[in-house]
Amino acid sequence: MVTLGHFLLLSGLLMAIGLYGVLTRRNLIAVLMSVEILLNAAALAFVSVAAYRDPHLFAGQIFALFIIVVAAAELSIGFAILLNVYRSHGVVESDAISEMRG
Amino acid sequence: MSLIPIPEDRRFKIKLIGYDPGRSRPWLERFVYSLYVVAFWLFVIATYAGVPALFDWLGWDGGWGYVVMRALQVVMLFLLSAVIALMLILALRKYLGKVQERYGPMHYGPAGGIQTVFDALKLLGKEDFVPAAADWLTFRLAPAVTFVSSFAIFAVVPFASGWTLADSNVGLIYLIAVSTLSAYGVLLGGASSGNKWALIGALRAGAQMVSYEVPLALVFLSVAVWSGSMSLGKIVDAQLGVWNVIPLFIPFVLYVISSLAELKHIPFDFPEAESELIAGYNVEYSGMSFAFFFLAEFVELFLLPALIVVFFFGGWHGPLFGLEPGTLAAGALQSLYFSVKTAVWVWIFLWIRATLPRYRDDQLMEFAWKAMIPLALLGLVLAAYMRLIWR
Amino acid sequence: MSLTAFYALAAFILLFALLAVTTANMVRAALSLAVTFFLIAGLYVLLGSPALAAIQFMVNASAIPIMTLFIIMMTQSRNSPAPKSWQIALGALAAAAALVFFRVAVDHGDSSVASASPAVLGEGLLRAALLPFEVASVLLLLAMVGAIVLARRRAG
Amino acid sequence: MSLLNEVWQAVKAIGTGMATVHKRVYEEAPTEFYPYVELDLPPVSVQSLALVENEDGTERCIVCLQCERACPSQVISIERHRNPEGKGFLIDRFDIDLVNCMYCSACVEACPVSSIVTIQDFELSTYDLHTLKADIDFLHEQARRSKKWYSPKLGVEIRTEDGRIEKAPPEMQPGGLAELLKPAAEEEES
Amino acid sequence: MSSTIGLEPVLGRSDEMIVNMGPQHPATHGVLRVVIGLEGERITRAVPHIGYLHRNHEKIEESRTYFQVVPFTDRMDYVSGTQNELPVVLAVEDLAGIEVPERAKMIRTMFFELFRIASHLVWMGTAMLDLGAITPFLYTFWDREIILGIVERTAGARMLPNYYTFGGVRRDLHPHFFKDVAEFLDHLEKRMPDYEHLVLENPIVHARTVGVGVLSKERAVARGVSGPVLRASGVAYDVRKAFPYDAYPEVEFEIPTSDAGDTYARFWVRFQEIYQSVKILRQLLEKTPKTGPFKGRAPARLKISGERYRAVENSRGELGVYVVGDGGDKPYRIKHRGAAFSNLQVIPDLFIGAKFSDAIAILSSLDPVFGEIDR
Amino acid sequence: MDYATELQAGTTVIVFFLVGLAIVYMTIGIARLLVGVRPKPEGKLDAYESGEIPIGDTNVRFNVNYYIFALLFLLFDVEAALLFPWAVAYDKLGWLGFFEATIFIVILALGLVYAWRRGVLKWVY
Amino acid sequence: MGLLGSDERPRDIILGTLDDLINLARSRSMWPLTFGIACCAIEMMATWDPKVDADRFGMFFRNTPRQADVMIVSGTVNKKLAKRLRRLYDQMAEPKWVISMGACANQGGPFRHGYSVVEGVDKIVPVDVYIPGCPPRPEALLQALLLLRDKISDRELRYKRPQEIATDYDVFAEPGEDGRIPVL
Ligand code: SF4
Ligand code: SF4
Ligand code: SF4
Repeated sequence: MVTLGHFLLLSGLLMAIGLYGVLTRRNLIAVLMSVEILLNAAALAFVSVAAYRDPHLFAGQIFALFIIVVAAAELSIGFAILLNVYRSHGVVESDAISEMRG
Repeated sequence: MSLIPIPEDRRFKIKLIGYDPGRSRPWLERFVYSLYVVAFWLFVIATYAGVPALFDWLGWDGGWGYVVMRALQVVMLFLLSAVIALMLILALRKYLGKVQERYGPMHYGPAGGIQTVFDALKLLGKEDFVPAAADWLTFRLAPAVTFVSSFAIFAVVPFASGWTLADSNVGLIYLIAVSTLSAYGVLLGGASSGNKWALIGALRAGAQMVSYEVPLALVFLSVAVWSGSMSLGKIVDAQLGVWNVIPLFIPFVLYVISSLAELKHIPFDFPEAESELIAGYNVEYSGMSFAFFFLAEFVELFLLPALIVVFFFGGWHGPLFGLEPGTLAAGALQSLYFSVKTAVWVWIFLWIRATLPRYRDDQLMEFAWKAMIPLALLGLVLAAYMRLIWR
Repeated sequence: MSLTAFYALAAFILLFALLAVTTANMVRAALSLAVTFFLIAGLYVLLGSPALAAIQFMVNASAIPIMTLFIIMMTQSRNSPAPKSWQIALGALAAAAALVFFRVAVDHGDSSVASASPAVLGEGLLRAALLPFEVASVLLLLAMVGAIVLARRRAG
Repeated sequence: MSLLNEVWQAVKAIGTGMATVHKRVYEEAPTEFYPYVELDLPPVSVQSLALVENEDGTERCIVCLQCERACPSQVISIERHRNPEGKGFLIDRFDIDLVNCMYCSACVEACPVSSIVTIQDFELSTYDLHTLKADIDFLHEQARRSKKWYSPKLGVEIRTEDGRIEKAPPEMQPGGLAELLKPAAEEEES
Repeated sequence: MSSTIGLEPVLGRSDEMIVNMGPQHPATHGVLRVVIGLEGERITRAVPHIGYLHRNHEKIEESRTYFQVVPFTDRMDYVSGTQNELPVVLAVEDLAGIEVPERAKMIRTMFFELFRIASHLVWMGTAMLDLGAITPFLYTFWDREIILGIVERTAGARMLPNYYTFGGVRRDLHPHFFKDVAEFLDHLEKRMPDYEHLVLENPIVHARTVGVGVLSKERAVARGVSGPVLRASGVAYDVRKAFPYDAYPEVEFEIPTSDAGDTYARFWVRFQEIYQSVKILRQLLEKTPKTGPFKGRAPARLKISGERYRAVENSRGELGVYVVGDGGDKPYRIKHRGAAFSNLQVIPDLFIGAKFSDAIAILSSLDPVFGEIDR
Repeated sequence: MDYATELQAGTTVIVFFLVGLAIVYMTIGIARLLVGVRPKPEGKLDAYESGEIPIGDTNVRFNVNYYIFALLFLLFDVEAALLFPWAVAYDKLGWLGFFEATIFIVILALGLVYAWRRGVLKWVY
Repeated sequence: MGLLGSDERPRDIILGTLDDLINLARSRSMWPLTFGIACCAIEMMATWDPKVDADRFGMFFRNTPRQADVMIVSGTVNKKLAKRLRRLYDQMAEPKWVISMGACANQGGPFRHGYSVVEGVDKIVPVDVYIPGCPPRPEALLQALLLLRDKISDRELRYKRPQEIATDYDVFAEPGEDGRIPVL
């Protein structure tokens, strides 16, 4: 039987992968993508906890829903900023940009 | 020089093979054409009634049995979609022939009945290679994504009461997701080909997709509000009395327009715009990879009209003549009603294709954002309002 | 069955998530991300929330990758440069730390799972979370306005 | 309201267009079933060239080289020698390169005895270009197998069932209208 | 690379994509190559390259006798058949002082107008094909087939009949010619409303063409444009009226013009020209004697000296020829003035700034024919 | 509907995707087996560009307009995603649901109006 | 090489039969490349018009060489076009065939005396069927297409191409430094 532990462990692993991505990726788009993974890991944790512990079932799902909304909003703003960065620097790589600032 | 022997009178004669219209036998032609229809119907019955019955009889219905059964059904559906594509390509060519005062395919097989089979076989024997400029993985992935995401619409389409593979409570959302995905395939295919025409086609596919997907979602919302469910089966059930097309007229019109756009069908066939972009996103594809783009297009040409019928024209509803719903006979009859209604809509789509020129894609974009989306929002609020009043 | 499904899904989720954060080719990374999200939708089904699964499929697995793809092409960054070794080390360390932290919280408890139909979700959403619901719309509006303002600003 | 009117006009126009197209379904297609049904081309149609022999099998051509000179594409090449008995010339070689011929019928125009004629046989497609380098046998063969041919001097000629060569009736001739109108005119006079 | 003529400044700009449109492209009506710079879908550069059908017409013709020149001219504007032969024939007739019987002039004019209809029908079909509608193409080609059938019955070939000759035409009309043409005109008049429904009245065609590719009057004159393209920009210049030839002085017709200068106007003008051609043909069917001479006396060997420019208004505009004779039976110099060639000059003007789809519509409204452009 | 049905639906979808992909690649594989590797003369693998040698590659920058439309699309998609649960629960919610959703829609419509007024709904390339 | 033979005979009975079947299908579904060059192109289009209607035999145009089976060289090929034509031919996916339509494509026709015209497209690409005429009437093109059909489906004819491959590349300019033929 699948237990809550399974889900939480998976969520933790995903979170670790996302964190790894955030730290290692040098392309800012990839960083945002990794953030997406992080957010999804969190959503997964919410949903699984709710599914196992919440009698009404929907609370965790609503959280996940809002995570999706926030993720979308975050991504659109993030990409817009990124586009501006790209316009002014011509690249979207973090170290290249900081060097330019340099 | 030549290895081919030159005939005595120096003329090479063509062989008069093929089905001679002068010796045409109408009954044979009708027979060949009805074979397609019968094959279609038999496949539907076998998929939705036959396979489950078989597994019932085998007693293999839990866990893995279920998966195997579904897999078998999916394979059947693939064959069904092959039949549909063969039938529709033929129908398109014959209908275009008719309206253009010519005949279309008519010599290979009675009245051209097996022309498309030859086409398919030919494509099987055609070289299929990846150009040097293309990104190998995405290039190979694109036809599969396009085809599978079109094909996956089958999962939720109810052919008769209870004849669905996944009568999910969230069918509508699934449909939106899948239709986005099919644009995804086109986008990938075009952008990964390393070809400029394909790239423009891909750009257009992307632009087009973002513009019709939103009205599509809003129309689905109207339907969901009106029917109180997102399950396609329930939506059809709810139309027992009156078809949705009457209360949901605005969403209906918008849906027809959006599905034309989703189909990449004239007047919205920008991504492949034959006369502008050579062949658009599939410029670099040949052989079977191209065939799957083609197949996807024609499977969608069946499925999107089918969805129009499901949402607005009462799905499989029709007089049952006292048959008990849920039985095999009733299911067969209902699927017949469903198919006939769908065929009417397919015909309308073909008719549009035969008549209209192509819009310009920025015109579609503006049309979508400035007319269709406000209208769809209005339609949604209206549907919600009417639902409250008439409940 | 359920366990097999979970393990299969989990394995592929981890695989594709790893690909998503390590592949140099950005288009492929975005694709892997889409697959990851699609498979997470599968997990949501296992967890009895089909509506969330479908929404995940619709938004995270289709719409967001499309946008990512657009951005990748818009910024001409088909490839992400390979991470430097200190970055890898840091990333691995952080990931390990996160895991350890998470491991503490893991609980082996077990209880049955039931399905929440979309209707239940909707009712819950509008009765219990009315304010967040409306706030979400305001958030979306703000995101829209903000992004438009940002994107329209001409450089230089 | 004007917007609605515009929409209505557009819908009406599209509807008319669709009706226009669909109406053709009920009309019969003008398709000729080419390989199954033989084409009946007008007798003056220039599809190929032929060298007509007289009914008795003698050569019509007097080897005057007019056609060779007239040909804009320069594809006719003739070699001749003086007739040892009698006057005139005899043909050594009479080749027409049907590959490069532009089917302008200038040669036919130039021929004083209507020996070189245009025929309606267009089925000369080949796997091998050499079949199209027409020598005199081939040109004769072309004439023998055709039922009717045209040359400006003699008009359309037809080969009857029993192998005789006759002038075709006026309704097949270019300018045949004059002859067709003549009896009527005479009747009016009388 | 030499192929980037005119594009050097933009190479290396990352938001511009250089695309070769043609020589093999369904919308270039032959073998035009336009090197296009695309920014998104807006065209920033358009450099037409021609010469993919250069067949050395003029020099080959200079090595042929005057009689032999005529069939070569056929191959220039191959869509409008006999129309190409007329300038040469007129010029040589002028120089050699050959008399042309009235009936021959009328026959020539009838063929001229028949081919104008045929050419405009081909244009209509292909233009609609470029806009994405398949069906009108088939309809117009069938109507054109009827014209070609009529032509073939008299002239012996469908497309390139080599029919006009010095002093008249090569052979007399087929007995059914008048009946055929009258029937065809009736048929066409029945068909024209259909075409209007499918082309001119279609709201999508409106959306695609109105206000697209506007060619101003001044620009049109400056670029030496002629024919329907010029008249759609509001200049009522037509060789048939300005320098009448053959039987045109004897028939009544109007010159349709439009002030809009956009793609739609060019479509519209061509439609009106079909109507005018029908009108001319109807008058000529009445006027032409049923029988009589079809050819004046012309010497078997033409020896000409002097020079002459003659032009006619063919389906695409002013088609002219400049013939110089040195007293021999071959022209010393022949220079063709192609209408489509001049019309092509406006491509950069109209393309730049337009959307890619518009470019297709604009190109089809210019109706180029490459036999005549590249010669 | 109960858990089992939804689980089955989910399984079906996954089976659909997997079997579909398998069929596609199997067919392509068979074709490949039949046709084999054919000679690739020079120029065959080049990108097709109307018979010319391509100038430059396809790695061009998209216009920012694509981003704005993709953004609008994404946000409206999310909006629809939020509204779907509402639509299904609508019968239970009554007038409350109607007004809530109307406010929600109006707020988003404001965004559309804003975009319209800013002129970003004009598709310029 | 795949299981099917391409230029040599298939190896055994089963594969031979399969080969025949696929070739039958190929011969029944020949999609020409949309490549109109000159006057003959108009007649080529007319072959698909209601009167002749080559679509009866399952042929319709594909715009891209990757999806086309037959290249109909419909008109004069001059030296500038020759490279492009060869390139298009190269870019077609196998199996592929060429029909040379009209005098110009066959051997330069009336223009063969000019300096610019390639005397016969078979100097550039291997041609399977030649059509005489200037222009050949649409039925002649249909006849040629059907001759090609017979050639593809007939085992005796199939494995004998009239000319194996073009040998005479004189019409091309010298290749540039990168081994490619320069564009202009
Ligand atoms: S038809 Fe013309 S090209 Fe042919 S042989 Fe006669 S004169 Fe020469
Ligand atoms: S012109 Fe006539 S008679 Fe003279 S050589 Fe030619 S075919 Fe013979
Ligand atoms: S063969 Fe004749 S019709 Fe064909 S392209 Fe050459 S000149 Fe034109």
